[in-house]
Amino acid sequence: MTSQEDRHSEPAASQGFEAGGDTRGRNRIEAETVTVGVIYLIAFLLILGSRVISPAFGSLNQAMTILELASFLVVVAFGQGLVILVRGLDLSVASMITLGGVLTTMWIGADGNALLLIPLVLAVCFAAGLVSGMGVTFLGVPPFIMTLSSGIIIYSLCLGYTKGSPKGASPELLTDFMSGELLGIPTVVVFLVLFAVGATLFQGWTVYGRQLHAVGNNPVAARFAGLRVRTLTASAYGVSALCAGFVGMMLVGYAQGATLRMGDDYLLPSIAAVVIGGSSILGGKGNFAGTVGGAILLTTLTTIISAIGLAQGWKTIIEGVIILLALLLLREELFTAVQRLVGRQNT
Amino acid sequence: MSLDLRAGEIHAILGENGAGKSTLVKILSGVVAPDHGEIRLNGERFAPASILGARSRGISTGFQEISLVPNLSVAENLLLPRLGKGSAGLNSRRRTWDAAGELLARFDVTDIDLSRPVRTLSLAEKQRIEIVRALSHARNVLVLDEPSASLADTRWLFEQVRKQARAGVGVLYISHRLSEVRSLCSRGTVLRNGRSIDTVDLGGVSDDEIFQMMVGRSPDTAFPERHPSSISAQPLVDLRGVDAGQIQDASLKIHSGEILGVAALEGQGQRDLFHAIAGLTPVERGEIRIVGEPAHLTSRRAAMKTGPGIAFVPEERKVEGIFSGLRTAGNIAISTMAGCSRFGFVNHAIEQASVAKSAEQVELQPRYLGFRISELSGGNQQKAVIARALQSQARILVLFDPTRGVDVGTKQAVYKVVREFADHGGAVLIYSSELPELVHLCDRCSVVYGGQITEEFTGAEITEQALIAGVVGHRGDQPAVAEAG
Amino acid sequence: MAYGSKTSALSRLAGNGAAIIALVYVVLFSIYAVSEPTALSLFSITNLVNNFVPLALAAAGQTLIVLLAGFDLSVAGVISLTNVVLAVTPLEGPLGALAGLAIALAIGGVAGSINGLLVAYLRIQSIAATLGTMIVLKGVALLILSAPGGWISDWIVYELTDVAFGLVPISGLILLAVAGVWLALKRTDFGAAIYAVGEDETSASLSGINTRLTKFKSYCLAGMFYGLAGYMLSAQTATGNPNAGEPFLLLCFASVAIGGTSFSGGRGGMIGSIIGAATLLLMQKVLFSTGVSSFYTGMFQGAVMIAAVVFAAAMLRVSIRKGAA
Amino acid sequence: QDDEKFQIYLSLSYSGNSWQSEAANIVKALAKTPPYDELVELTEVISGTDPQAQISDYQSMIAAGADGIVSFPISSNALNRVIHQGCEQGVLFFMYDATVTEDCAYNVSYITSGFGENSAQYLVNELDGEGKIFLSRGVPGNSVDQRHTDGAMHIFDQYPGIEVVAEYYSYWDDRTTQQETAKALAAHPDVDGIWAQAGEHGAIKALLESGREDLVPVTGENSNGFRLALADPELQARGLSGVSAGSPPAQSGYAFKLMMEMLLGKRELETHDIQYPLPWVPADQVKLCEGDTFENGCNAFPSGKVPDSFVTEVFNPTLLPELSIPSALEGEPTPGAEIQPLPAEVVPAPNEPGINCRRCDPPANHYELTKVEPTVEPGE
Ligand SMILES: Nc1ncnc2c1ncn2[C@@H]1O[C@H](COP(=O)(O)OP(=O)(O)OP(=O)(O)O)[C@@H](O)[C@H]1O
Ligand SMILES: Nc1ncnc2c1ncn2[C@@H]1O[C@H](COP(=O)(O)OP(=O)(O)OP(=O)(O)O)[C@@H](O)[C@H]1O
Ligand SMILES: [Mg+2]
Ligand SMILES: [Mg+2]
Repeated sequence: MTSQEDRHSEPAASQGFEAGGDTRGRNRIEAETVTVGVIYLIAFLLILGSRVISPAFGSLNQAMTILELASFLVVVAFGQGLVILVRGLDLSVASMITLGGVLTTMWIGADGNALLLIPLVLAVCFAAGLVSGMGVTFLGVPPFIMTLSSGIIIYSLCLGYTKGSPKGASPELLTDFMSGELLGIPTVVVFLVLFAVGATLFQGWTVYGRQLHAVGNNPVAARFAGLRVRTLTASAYGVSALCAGFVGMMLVGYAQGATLRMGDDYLLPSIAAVVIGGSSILGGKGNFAGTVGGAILLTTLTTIISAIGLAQGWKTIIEGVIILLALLLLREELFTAVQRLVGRQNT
Repeated sequence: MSLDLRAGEIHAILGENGAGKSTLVKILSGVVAPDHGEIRLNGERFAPASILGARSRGISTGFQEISLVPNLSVAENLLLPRLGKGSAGLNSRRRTWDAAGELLARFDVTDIDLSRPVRTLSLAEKQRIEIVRALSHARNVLVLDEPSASLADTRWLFEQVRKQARAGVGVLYISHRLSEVRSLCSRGTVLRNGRSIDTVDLGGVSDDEIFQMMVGRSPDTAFPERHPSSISAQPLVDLRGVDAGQIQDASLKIHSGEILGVAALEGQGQRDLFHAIAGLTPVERGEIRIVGEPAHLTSRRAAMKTGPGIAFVPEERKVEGIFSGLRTAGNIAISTMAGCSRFGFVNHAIEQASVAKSAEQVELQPRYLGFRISELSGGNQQKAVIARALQSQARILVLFDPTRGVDVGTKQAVYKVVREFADHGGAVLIYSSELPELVHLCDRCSVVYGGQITEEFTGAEITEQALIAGVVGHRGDQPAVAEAG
Repeated sequence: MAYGSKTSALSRLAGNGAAIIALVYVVLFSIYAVSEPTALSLFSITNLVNNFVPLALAAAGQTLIVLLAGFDLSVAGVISLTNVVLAVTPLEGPLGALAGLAIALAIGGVAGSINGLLVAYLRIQSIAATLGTMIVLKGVALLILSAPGGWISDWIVYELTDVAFGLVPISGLILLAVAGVWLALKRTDFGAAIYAVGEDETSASLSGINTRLTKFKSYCLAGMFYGLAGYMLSAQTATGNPNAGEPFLLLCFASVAIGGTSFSGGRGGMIGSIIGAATLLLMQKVLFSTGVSSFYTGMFQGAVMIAAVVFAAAMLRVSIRKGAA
Repeated sequence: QDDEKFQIYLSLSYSGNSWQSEAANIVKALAKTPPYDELVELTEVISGTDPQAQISDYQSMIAAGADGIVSFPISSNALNRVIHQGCEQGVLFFMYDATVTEDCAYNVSYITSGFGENSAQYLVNELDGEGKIFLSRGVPGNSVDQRHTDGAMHIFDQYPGIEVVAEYYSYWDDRTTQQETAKALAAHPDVDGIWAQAGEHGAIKALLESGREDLVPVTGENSNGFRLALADPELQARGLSGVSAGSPPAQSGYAFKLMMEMLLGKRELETHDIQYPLPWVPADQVKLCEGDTFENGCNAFPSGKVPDSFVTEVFNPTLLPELSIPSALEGEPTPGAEIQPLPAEVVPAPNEPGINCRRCDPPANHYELTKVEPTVEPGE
């Protein structure tokens, strides 16, 4: 033991190497935090900059509108992010949103027992997602095909069940949730903040979240380390469907009804939010705080762009270009380069 | 850091894990650009910007973390990035095979099928292909980073390296096996914390002195003592006529308090034997009893959960061992997370405390715990994988070549932990490609040859000569069998 | 050497994801032919081929990117843009058609090189970078044509959808040519590099492959495939539509996936994707001819897609076992 | 299969919203109404949103020996070739609502009836020619959206006092309209009026959601929710007014009946483009129906009877007296109803480039107002 002590208490020798800027452990954390910070910063600057377009922009009111609209995307993107974390991709979120919405209006409606039935609807969504997940893990169907197919199947079932137009209205509980206020702040915004914090902790700090990271990072090693690879992987799809189903409910509360295409607008953006937020599309790396930033950034962008008085073609081009610029700013290489530059100047 | 290498010289680079050996290799091969300083090759300035740049100047490298592409065939991997061209200017399979076959023949590799995707090779086979590729491009300098780490039989390697040296190529040879270095190299440069401490004539210094230079302290070379008396009569693990993968009719017992070694050349089925006990290869026939009860080791998890618990250190660190995106602490704790949490949330205080303990056992410096594991040197990654196995409260420890790439000093620490583990009533099964390790560490040692357990030695019977004879299929009680593997 | 025979069987099958999806195609086609007597007429077959060629070309291009473990969403934008550009610049005659082809390839090539720059050199994740370019391309298409309109030159429309020698659909010949290009490409160093980089970028780079250039070239080439897809689509629809490329987005990934190319990179090939595309559109026919109730069409589509993949995986397992025995 | 019967295919794009399913249900109900129940074998095919899929389905229908195809076309031009092939084999093509530019197909549509210009003029009148407005459009790159918007802009451009402060695409969907309008309201809380295409009810919901007290005039299409809102005295008091016009699902029934009359040899059509009259219900003319049919001029249903998203214009007492609410909601025939002959006269639709003809010029009186007179003098 004494010899080990010697090794560790030998500052003179090891400092030589460390002093050369070997502060990797700490710097990494910063790089990740900085990425997240920069996303929020870009969103914030966009809002401020948009004053040029309209004096009503940049107001608290506008920020609330953006957060309200972003709340849908944030929730779907959480599930999508978990699936991406385990090397998958969930193309069924659109249909799962529809499933949640359709079941909410058809089963609960304006005067059903919402408190009892909402968990039931969510359980159905979770089960549907779990089935996709098991198709991926036990049948070995590639996630892309599995979720695309299960999405088509769920949509088709909704179509058959509703005969094309979903009947029924929004439960009052959901309407209140989506349009109510809490201490002068829209309830959804309060929910959004709580959800963002809770889900970030869930993904990054729980045993489950850690295990998902590991499975996504190296499934073989995860199996060798004794993790329940397949159960964990399948569960991520279940959670994703659950989130999507809940977004279906939120949309019912927001728009006072369900339509079969209500989820379509969220598929690509949910993936985009996750990736812009710094997660790797190849799995194993992801931080939900970044995803929330990505979702808010995307929503801010579309909100501002829709207010520009230009031909749709130009608006679309501007949207794409700003996304690309944001991605360029968010590259990790850029931080490393900046860091190195700063480091050099200091020494 | 400075170093001079002469033509025709085999020059050793020595240093503890994380000293910067691999980094030096990467600089030489154009993968990493140096911050300061310059390299001169035959007197000319040499600043390679890529592997190809280095190759064009006759410098070629065999990397520590095998750099073959798993989905391509052996032949293609040998020739990348330019495959054999046919008449139409397109790649021709036959030309590729011919050219690659020539290479294999030139470097005396006869037992690896050119058409096999590298994915299906064993680690040792991959290592040999990696070496052949390096050999094939070496005109001026050959750099080999721990080429022998997973080779049970190093004769082939030594012969090839010497041949290169005789042809005037300067060889930089990195290994943690001092005996190897001594028999191969004339001079050696010792690195510590990224600096070259000294270049010495290996003939003129003792192991202790080298060690002193490497880590700045005296070595602790004694193997831990055996305690044959503490071995219980009841086996903890009892294999009865097990068929699994390449393994046929394997029977063996591991008692608590005992370290059972397995000696074998590459690819004799020892991997399946270990995997069967770890729950990774299904048992097709026969049974495995744990503490006398038949056990169904249908998955890794089942094996971990079974009565006394089975911990496992896998062979291929990069593929089966590490989670490159996770921090080192997370890597060590991943199998035992439930014990580090409160209400499903990871409790950092508990995690840090428990991880720190096993990290210390394998001499992994605490400062590395916060790093992403991909930023650690190969040896330090290996230490983390061993630490993970130690973390679990298992009483059965299955180690497949655990000290691969681990520096001399740390090896002793690992031996000590393993022995302590046995002394506390655990059972250890260990395979090693380094026979001396088995000789000094094990209470008993089995030999696996051709998918079967052919021999078993106990206590003083375990000698290098006996094991070498055994692993090549030459049984003590039988006339010699000519071929080896 | 038992292990050796196992692996050679494996490697033979690895290139044969295409063979398995082809088998699925044959099964589906038999069902179709039995339930629809006119299925084997030249008219039906020409229609069938003309229908799937644009998707097959798009999927072929996408395969290059998926082999690199990437996603290229710009496919939708390139097809739309090519389509509207061709629709507003009608160039008559065979020479005009050739010029149109050059325009299509140029649009794809430029878009692809931008993607390549962003992904290979600026190191942005492919799915995000190409999402950006897709949106930009869509915008440009909308600027050129704000609503469906314009027309494609008659020569393209009639000749390219016709039948050559009274026997073979011309679009099918074009597809064959593309398949030929692929087979040749696979046998170049660039082709081998695509597989290597997709499997393991670090190892590929340590093996001396210029990984960035490989990626860059792949994106350019993929873009040109999309341009060609847009060109053939224009021949089909005869007019321009700024949203023409949208339906291709998910479908072309689906084609690649059921064609046996792995989304984690390094495994698969274009031929599988082409047959995959053909299978997807054949499914439409089978569903029609077997009279599946319209509301539940999707259920069958989904189920068939899953079944095809599970079947392919099972076949692979069986043949590996056989090879090992 | 029964050779005696006409093989008719109903080809939809997707059946995912009220409008689409009502239109399909109407055709299904009519095909089950005597005497057509004995004459028609109707097969419904849903092609989704991909034109290639609809092309493939048309080809299959032609190959399967269709006599007629009544269809909502996914694309105004991509289907032309297959339609042409079908016509040559004697198949009748009747498109409803959306149109195709292939000459041999019949288009039955309200698109040429001036929704854009009339509703725009109505809004201008409500605003006295002054104010900031939103345009809530349909699908970008769609020719119908373009036609409506062109018509509207033709009017708005004549009034310098009218300023379009936000223009956004709502994909003819309630929820999208609501979200997009909410975004626009965040930028321009001082808006004075909204001109909307389908999905208009979402615009009203967004206005209500924004928490503002004073509402503004909104013009839009035919959802029941919108009509109920227009007629709501409380909302009217807060400043809501407007007109409900736009696309009626009943077009499908008219197209189907026209096609059947042709197949039965009872009718020759001179023109291939038939105009369906534009519904026109200003706020003060909304009238609730008591029963299941439109009786004595009623044009909306009490809430609870049908969903808010239900598109009211499913009946037409002159053209489609056979229909009732169950026909539109479930595709069931009205008990006791029989198919009534259509009036002999059809209204030919004017040329509309890109909508119902390929290389043609619009008529001289393009964008002429038909439903409303300007009450404010246009500026210069
Ligand atoms: N990714 C994989 N690829 C191949 N085989 C796997 C994979 N994951 C698990 N297996 C096999 O499936 C069986 C069960 O494995 P394991 O218990 O590790 O995962 P699991 O099915 O998720 O566990 P559980 O069902 O307890 O949650 C084992 O035989 C294991 O070898
Ligand atoms: N990718 C990387 N990023 C940052 N630092 C790294 C990276 N790889 C290695 N290092 C650090 O550089 C130092 C030297 O590592 P190197 O791999 O050269 O050690 P080594 O001497 O080869 O050790 P070993 O014997 O364990 O292979 C170590 O402190 C290591 O943590
Ligand atoms: Mg090293
Ligand atoms: Mg016409």
